[in-house]
Amino acid sequence: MSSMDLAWSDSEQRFRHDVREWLHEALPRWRAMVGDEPKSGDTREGFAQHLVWERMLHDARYAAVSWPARFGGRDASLWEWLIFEDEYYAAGGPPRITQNGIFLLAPTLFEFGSDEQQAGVLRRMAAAEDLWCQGWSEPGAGSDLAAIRSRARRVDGGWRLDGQKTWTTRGAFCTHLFGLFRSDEESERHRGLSYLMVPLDLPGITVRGFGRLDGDEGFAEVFFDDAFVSDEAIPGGVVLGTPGEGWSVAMATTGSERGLTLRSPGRFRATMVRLLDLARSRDRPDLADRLVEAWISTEAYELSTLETVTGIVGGAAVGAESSLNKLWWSELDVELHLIARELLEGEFEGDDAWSKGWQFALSGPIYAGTNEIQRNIAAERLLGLPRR
Amino acid sequence: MSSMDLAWSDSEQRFRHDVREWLHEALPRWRAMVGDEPKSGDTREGFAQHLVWERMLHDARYAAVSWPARFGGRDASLWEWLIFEDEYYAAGGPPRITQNGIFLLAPTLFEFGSDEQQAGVLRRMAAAEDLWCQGWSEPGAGSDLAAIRSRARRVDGGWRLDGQKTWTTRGAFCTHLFGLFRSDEESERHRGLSYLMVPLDLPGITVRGFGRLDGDEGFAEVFFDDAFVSDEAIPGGVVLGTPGEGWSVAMATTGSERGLTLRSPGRFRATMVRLLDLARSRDRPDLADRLVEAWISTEAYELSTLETVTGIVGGAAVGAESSLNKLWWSELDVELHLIARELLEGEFEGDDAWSKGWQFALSGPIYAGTNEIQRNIAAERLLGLPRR
Amino acid sequence: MHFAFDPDQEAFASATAELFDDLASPTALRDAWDAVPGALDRSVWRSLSAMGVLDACAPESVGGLGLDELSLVLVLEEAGRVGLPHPLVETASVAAPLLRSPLDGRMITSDLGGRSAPCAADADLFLIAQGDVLHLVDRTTVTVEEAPSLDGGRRLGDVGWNGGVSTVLAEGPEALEIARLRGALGTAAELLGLGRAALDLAVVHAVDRQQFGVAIGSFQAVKHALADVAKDLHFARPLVHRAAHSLATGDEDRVLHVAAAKARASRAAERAARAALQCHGAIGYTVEHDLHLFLKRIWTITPAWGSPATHRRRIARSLGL
Amino acid sequence: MHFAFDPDQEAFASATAELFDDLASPTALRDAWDAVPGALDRSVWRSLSAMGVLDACAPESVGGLGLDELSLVLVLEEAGRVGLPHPLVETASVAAPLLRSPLDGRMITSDLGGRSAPCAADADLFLIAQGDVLHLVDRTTVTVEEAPSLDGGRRLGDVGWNGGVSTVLAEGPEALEIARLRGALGTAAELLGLGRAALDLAVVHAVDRQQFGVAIGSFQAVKHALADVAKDLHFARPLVHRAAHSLATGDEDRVLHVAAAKARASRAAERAARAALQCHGAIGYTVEHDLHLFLKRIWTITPAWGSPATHRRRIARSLGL
Repeated sequence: MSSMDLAWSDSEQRFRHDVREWLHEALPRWRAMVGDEPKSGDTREGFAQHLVWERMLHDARYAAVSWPARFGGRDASLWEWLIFEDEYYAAGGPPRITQNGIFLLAPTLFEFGSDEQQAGVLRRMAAAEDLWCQGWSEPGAGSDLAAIRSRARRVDGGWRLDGQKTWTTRGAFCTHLFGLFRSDEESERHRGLSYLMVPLDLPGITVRGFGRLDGDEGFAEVFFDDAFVSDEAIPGGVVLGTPGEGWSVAMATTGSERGLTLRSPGRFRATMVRLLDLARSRDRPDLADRLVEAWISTEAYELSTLETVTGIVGGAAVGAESSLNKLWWSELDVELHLIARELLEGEFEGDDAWSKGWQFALSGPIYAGTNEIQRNIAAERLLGLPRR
Repeated sequence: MSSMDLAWSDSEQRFRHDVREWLHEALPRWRAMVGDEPKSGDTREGFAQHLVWERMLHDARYAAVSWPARFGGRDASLWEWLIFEDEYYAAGGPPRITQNGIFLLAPTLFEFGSDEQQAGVLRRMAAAEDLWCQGWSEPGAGSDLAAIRSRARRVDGGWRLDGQKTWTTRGAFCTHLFGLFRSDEESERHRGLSYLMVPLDLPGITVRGFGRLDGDEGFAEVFFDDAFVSDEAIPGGVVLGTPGEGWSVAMATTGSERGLTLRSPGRFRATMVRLLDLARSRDRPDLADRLVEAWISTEAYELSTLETVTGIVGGAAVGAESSLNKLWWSELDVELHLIARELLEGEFEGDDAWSKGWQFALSGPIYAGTNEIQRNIAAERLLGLPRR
Repeated sequence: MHFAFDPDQEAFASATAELFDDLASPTALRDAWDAVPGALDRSVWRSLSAMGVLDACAPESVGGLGLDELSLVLVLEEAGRVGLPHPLVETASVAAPLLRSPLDGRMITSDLGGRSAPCAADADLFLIAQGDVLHLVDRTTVTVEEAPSLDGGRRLGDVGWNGGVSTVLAEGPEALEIARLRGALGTAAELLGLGRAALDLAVVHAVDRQQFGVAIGSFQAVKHALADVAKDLHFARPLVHRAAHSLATGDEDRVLHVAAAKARASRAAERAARAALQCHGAIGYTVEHDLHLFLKRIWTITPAWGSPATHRRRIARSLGL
Repeated sequence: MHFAFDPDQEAFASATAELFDDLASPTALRDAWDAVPGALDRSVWRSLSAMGVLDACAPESVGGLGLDELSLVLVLEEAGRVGLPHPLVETASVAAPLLRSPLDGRMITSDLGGRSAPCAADADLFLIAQGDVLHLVDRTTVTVEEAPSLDGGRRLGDVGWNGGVSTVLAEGPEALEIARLRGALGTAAELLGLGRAALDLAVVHAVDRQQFGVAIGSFQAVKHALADVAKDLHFARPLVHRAAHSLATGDEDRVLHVAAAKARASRAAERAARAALQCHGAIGYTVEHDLHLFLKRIWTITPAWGSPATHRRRIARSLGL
């Protein structure tokens, strides 16, 4: 019932201050530990370097600030989470190699996991002891996720897995996979799928890393060849939610991936700031309007997030607008890097941050549901246009 | 077998000179005759004023330069036709109210009409004695033209017409209509249609003009209520081509409407020149890039037309690339006027040329097959993407 | 941190929306197009006055409600949504906060936002800038000459004032600047509503209109175009709301925030207009369909109270570009 | 007026295309990525030499064919289409017309079009500008330092020359300008071919790839995106062909025409790259798919021989903007 207030509270400002101070101290310390220019977290060497960082985050209880303290978090509010992200990206914190676990599996665990599952998985996840990758896409199931064919057959004391997952981010370096498997052989499409959590070191599981667009080994294919996963492989059981109901369980994660949590405004704000610095160092009045529009879009994303969080704090649910979010940040990220390319002209080459960033930005309109799928969702669910 | 040559021949240059001289003399004469600021040709008063101009064009044998002399033309080559159009728009010649007859019906008559039909229709068309409008669209048949329901029933000595046409350009001021009617009651979609030429002053035909986007009465609904059209209403018969084969006859016209003939580069070149004049009078460096890109697009359209005409002169047929043409000129025209709006800011109001032009430009992506339909055609016929 | 309107602000806007449902239909808007200059129907205007909308932001000392931009911005969105043919921005956003005497339901217009003043033939009072001084003057002391108007629901007039009797409402460059910012904010809010109106019409059409045996809204080309419009409007709104907050609280970045709001609301509304027309096809390309009423308003108020380019330039300067 | 190539010009390009079918497959291009610097495979280069492509534009007095830009432009499109990993623009477009002695199949590179020179580790000769003078020098007199390269099929090197023995190929600002225009034209032609290659891959993928039980190419979103790419390429081509004609005939507007060609071919190719990647989805977002070979070439040669912005500025100046 309060009126509009766009200021941060004293305690939020203290939190921001603490985060900033810590990052200011910890980032150089990490860089000094792993060598001054850490490699990309999507290479084997870089992954190990980033693991050091993840453990530093965990030690300082910054690995997952919004989680309960018993799982390694700080019971931080959503506002504080936003503040953390802002500061993290503003300080130039590296991409989180634990991201898929923390931002995709964890929210689902909080909603569907038993106490035992939560206790067994989350703490180790926050500590970067278990490293989780996502096993959704398959060679024949990309945009059409419901076409999943990997199978999980119920056997005595566990499941037997067959099939293939692909485009699994950092799969070659992770220890565990969460994914969707067809547990009812007769089923089709969205029915008869189960959401499983699987250690990757089991007999019958082969992981092959392969290069993303920028050549880093950030993708993997995961082959299941009659692999047996015991019920006890995960404390509380390997199935998350009800067997056969995996689709609805997974959709909670989709909401997270497409919506608020994966893409806090901080990342784009930080890119925007770097871009403005770059622009001020060049004489390019021809790009002024595009820079201004991109700046407005960055502001809009930030403000829209504040609006959404206000709603969530007040008890509202996030609906299909998350599709608009996905469209917005992915298009914004491409545009920011396109402008950078125009500014850099011939200097845009090789392994620099803008070049890597450009190639990564291009994945935005593809992953987490292509933008074509998102436009369908927005048109059908928000506007009520007919499916067919 | 000749090599590339982008120069005009002496005789073409002479032709250009003659056209320019005549326009230079005739346009002020016309304006003086009808009052210094002729009204839009899509109003009743303006139509009458433009009729005066059409008759001046005809008297000077410029109404349809590429037609045979016996129908009022000059047997001009396609190159000369292009030159005429360039000069016409560069001189600020008014929109042609005879356009739908000359550019849509006439090409079809040349291809499918009997000698008697050609002789009976073309000469009077060139002289602007008969004024032709197009009767294709119906309330339920827009993008989906094959959904036509207007019927033509064969009776003794002629046809009985029923149904309704709409969005008929300048229908309220024309004397004749050419259009598609379902002549086989049992037929569906593209089959069983006939291409008819119909005088509009027959009992049972009612024409109601209505306002286009800019308010001018440029559209009409045409109602057929058991109207009898005699076989003799048009010399050589009212059916163009074979009865029941109207779809393929009409598609020839569609090709013309969507392709080369309706939109010669001259119109866009003239708008571009006006736009550059406007831009030079303002200090708007923010629009320089858009102006440059629009200029390149104008050049590209002109050059592509030269390429196409070279092909036609050498015996090649124009295929589905005409869909790309339609997309190009319609998008270019919108962009040219969008830039003008940005340049004019608050001065963009009322009945001035840019305001009228803007509203007219917005019809480009809609008429002659919406741009959505054109993209389908290009994707399916040029690229071979599957229909379904 | 709390980025939402309070229940009173929302209720105020809902009440206005209900009023508009009754009195500001497209038919009423068409009547405004057809009205003889000086004879614009005022039933909705009188109801707005009775509800306290017109002088909501006027000081309580002159009978206003003493509210701020946050209370008005949602109301202006609703006004945009129906294409209200009255100078609500000029009266309620710009003039009301400066009033020195009761408004009493009078209609105020101004050419402060452009070369001409909307509804000049009908307004009772005129807000006129001379140098750094803002005067409120009676129509007996001004001359009004009809100016060309693309939008018949917002007919423009060129206002001349010979410097006769006036009430000085404000003085100094800052006061003038704030008045202009309020005009830009109000226009941005109207543009949001207008964009939404165009989108809503397009959605209805896409669901109803059958071609090739299906609703055209089932085609991806239509779906994706309208999804993009929804996206643009969705992300323009918080910018406008934030700008209202910045003006209400005197935020030091208010110029920047209003500039972002106006530039982006204009862009979103312009895109909505384009996409809505394209989805309607020839059916929308006629004055017999309601769509054009909204398109022409979008096209004519986009340059008002600072064109998008003007606002972009302000942002560029402030970003050091 | 005759805006078409003559049969000899077309036959020359077809013969090159056939050669590329045999020797310049994506596999060969991948080999170039993997090659040790200095060990780039030259089989296709030798065949181009044998066919007379490399010195087609060299004077007959030094064993060339004495042809002009019109004879080469279609060949360069074909080179773009296969992402040829050799400095064909530098050798055949820029250096050949200036040669003072037979080329004999040697590979010439240059940093005249950017900060670094493509294939610098492999080139035999280097075209170097010093002031207004264009020198051709042997690799024994230069230093080559590897430079960062996004495109492994066009690895860059920074070239240093201490001013030792050289052949002067041209002198004066106009000669240098023409050399640069030839580089820009050649790059524009390659971009057309590269854009077409990206489009062709996307079409094949859209026809083959099934999702939701149908080929994804049956979805309007895919159809329309690729139709727009086809449109952009279709209208970029005549600009490039006209620029070739203007250079060949010494047209007074050649600077303007080359600028339009390079700016627009870049834009069309960039758009093709974006759309092709999006249509491929994750399948194209990996170095295991051939698509990236073409995307990275497009991204790296777009700024070469004058960025699009540079060429746009030239046009703006010439239009009086």
